[in-house]
Amino acid sequence: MARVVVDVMPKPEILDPQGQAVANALPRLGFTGIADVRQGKHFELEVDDSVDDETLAKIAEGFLSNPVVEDFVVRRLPA
Amino acid sequence: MARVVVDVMPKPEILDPQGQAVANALPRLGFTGIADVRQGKHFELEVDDSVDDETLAKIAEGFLSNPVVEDFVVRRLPA
Amino acid sequence: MRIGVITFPGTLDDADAARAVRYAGAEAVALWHGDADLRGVDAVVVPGGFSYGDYLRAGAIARFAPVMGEVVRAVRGGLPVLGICNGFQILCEAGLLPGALLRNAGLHFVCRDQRLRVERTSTAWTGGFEAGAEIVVPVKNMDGRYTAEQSTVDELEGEGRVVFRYLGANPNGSLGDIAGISSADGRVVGLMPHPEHAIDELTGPSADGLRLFTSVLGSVLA
Amino acid sequence: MTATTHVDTVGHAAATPEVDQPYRELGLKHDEYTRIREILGRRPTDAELAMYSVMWSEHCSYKSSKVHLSYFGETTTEAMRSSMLAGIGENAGVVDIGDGWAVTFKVESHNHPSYVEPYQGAATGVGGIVRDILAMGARPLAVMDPLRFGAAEAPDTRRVLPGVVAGVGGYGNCLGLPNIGGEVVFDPSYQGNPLVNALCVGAMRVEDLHLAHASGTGNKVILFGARTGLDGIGGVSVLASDTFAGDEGGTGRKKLPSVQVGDPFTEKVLIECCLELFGAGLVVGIQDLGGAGLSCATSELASAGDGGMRVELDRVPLRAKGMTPAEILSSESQERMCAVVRPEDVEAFMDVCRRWDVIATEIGEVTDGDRLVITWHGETVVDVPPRTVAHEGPVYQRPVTRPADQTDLEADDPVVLERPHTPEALRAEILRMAASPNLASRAWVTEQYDRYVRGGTVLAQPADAGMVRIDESTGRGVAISCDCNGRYTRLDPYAGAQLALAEAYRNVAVSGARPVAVTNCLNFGSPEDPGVMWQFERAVHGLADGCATLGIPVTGGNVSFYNQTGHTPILPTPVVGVLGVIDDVRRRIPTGLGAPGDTLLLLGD
Ligand SMILES: Nc1ncnc2c1ncn2[C@@H]1O[C@H](COP(=O)(O)OP(=O)(O)O)[C@@H](O)[C@H]1O
Repeated sequence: MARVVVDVMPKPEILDPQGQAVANALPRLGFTGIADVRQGKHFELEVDDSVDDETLAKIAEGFLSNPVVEDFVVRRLPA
Repeated sequence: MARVVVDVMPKPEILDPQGQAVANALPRLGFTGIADVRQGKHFELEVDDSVDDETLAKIAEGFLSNPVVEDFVVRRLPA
Repeated sequence: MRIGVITFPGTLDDADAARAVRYAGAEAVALWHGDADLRGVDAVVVPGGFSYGDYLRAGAIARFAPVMGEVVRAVRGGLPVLGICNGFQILCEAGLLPGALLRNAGLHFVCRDQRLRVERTSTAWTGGFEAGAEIVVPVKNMDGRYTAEQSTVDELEGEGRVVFRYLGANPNGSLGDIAGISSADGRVVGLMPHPEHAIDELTGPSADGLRLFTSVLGSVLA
Repeated sequence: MTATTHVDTVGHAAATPEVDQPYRELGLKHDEYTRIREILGRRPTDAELAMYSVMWSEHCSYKSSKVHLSYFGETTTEAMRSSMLAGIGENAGVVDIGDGWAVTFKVESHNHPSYVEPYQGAATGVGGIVRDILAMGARPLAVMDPLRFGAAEAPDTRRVLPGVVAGVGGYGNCLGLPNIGGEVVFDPSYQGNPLVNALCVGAMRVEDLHLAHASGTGNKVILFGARTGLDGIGGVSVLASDTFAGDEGGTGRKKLPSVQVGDPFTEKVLIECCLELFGAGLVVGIQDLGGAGLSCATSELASAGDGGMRVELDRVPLRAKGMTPAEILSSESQERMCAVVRPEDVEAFMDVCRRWDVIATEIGEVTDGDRLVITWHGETVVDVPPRTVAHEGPVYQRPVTRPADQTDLEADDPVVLERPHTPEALRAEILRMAASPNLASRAWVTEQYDRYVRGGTVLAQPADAGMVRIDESTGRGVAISCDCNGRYTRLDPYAGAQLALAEAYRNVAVSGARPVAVTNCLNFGSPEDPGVMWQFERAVHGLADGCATLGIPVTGGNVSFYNQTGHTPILPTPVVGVLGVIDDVRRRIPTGLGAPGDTLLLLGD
């Protein structure tokens, strides 16, 4: 079994109202010095050792993210 | 400026309907060997160098996550 | 004339879409997500709801359903397809319409009676409207902000493929106030507002929405 | 497997009477614990203790309110009862509305969970009441949400209110139930204890009424819906840490969160699956799993049936590893139902569940004894008379005393208040009122709720009552309004409850419907406070007497006690819901003024 992480983020040119809402709220809560916030999704998968990187990329690109508006990164975590 | 990542995940004992939906769909799409999926949030922050780890933890705990049902991890990314 | 209405797990407005089809004078045929079979229908409605809870992304899981493979195949042959709300999201995920629908700019679910302008009448679903007609149809969604690359938006606008546009306050931050678009041939239309909830003044704010369903009768019979 | 070796079996309990059990931590009083030992003739096992402690809680047993609620029955005449197909005591009341249609409706509170975790608390509140309605055999048709918050400008209200509204909407919208009304009220007394009440109404053909009982020896007990997990276990984790001290790294299991997370998608699928099962005649009895989870479902089904029940707990599909029998019995994991099914129908039942991708597991059967016996890998961990768990819990006659400040409060008459005398003063007064949170537009809330789904909503906001069509061919429908003014009720609980009833009744009547039945959600402070019990008793009497005068029965309701911040109780808040019938919804009377030139008439004095 391996642990795999996939992070999916809105593309830089896409408006991210969730991240924006966080960024705008922080100064009101007294936290300064945060210039920008973007919010995406974080997936943690338990995968069989038989699942190769190519398959993981397919899952991330074709399913976990929408290539029209999102980018993704796949990472295998050390066991 | 530093880049900071905060990953927020549902606590292990808490139901994660989102991860479940993904896990159930994968075999139908022809992807086998994925034993479990959990879905959380991924935040990317641009922070001033003046912002210390304690402040980041406060932001993550008190604002980006809901400690009743979620855990979080803060990571500073190498510049 | 037989119009199919697809039900996925989590579809909510299938009974309403079927009612609208009947009000328009056609036969509504129930289509099941798990069956790769369109039962010989003349047109298909992909109704609203939260298929698979919209948990991954609106429409992301539903588009892989066996019935959608048949829809994609039939669209190549010119089958008229209408995607409403979650149905619109599914058509975008399936690549039958360009772009994507993201979380509303206000980050809340929004349910309101929405004024729209019918921008294009040369589609299978809007032939019965006067060009430029203003109609009132409910909008209700969490992820209704239409987004696409600028080049795609330019193309849609240039080819006159924006079918419906929000009038008054934009409810979700859609680019160009876009409420609905069509495929190049005008056979596939997707929109966020719910015409099936505007088929009589008893249960909706108007009867304006019924015209989408009567329009398709004309386009298929023609 | 170590899981079985540690389990506290009935045999072990009988052999070890001296074991010190954490009954206080589980909320049981010493004499309640003693009574359990008397009933069983030995100490309870961990699993039995878990069951009794949740089922004998105020929330499940109505131990402080029972003696007062009986007044509803005493004041209900035969005539009032005539259209009632099921009343108090069932999951929800059912009324015959003519043409072969029956309607069921009920309000429930989810106040405390919504303060801890506003989104999930409110969401699972909606989910719970919808399953109650479903368990009667009805298709849920619409929801309403009477809400109370602290002062609008208080910082905590900014946390609680948006979360609650998003939760009510997030669950109800995803479930496909129109929200046809509710209330939003602000008062400082709700500061640390907001009220989140949720109402659901459903309809069925009269012959499809399903009651929660397990009858027919040999019939199978099937658990279906979501898997059972560790969420929402709360207090029972003290059993785990006690019994398992030394396990799991030596510290026992850490205190578990008592928060449940809702999955409206699973519930939507469960609704469609249940309706298909009902339609195919595959269900003998059914019970939803809500508060107290399997403890409640198994003991109530068995208690209301004509036999006993045997359950193999190890067959329950789990979401977490290493759960103990006590934890499985107490888990409040959402979106689960328990059905009693004839053996010859089990395969067909399973087929329907498969079609909807709903997990279904046969976990036991109805027996001809009168015991509820639960085993764990072959060993008996529960062996109890089910009635003692579900229906014969403790009953308290709490002290009732008129609060000391009541006389002063009543003497504080509004005639001493200054009245606006000039047009300018009147204008300022009206503007102040229009801007006050309790009178301002509710659009911020109602815009987050889908009121159109199902295509049967005839009236919703801003109407005084919500109205949905039930029968498309005839236009038959129902109208509902729920109301309460806690400030009036504080001044005079008897009259306050009647005013709530009268307001809801009027709201239904002006929609064009004929009021036929009443439900309620009685939100009060601590029953251990004699002043609160006085408010409660007066309110129940006021409501019951009012119903008798109007000639419509109370068909069900819910009591929520311990609503207070520190020692300060909330305003007594008996939310009253009135259901009306309209023969043809096309004849509804919409809210608002008609056309120019119409005559305005004022009725009453
Ligand atoms: N929490 C809520 N959920 C749904 N509808 C609500 C809620 N609160 C208020 N409403 C609806 O908004 C409208 C106006 O509410 P309100 O101002 O309380 O009316 P009124 O004062 O006439 O009782 C009513 O139709 C009511 O049902």
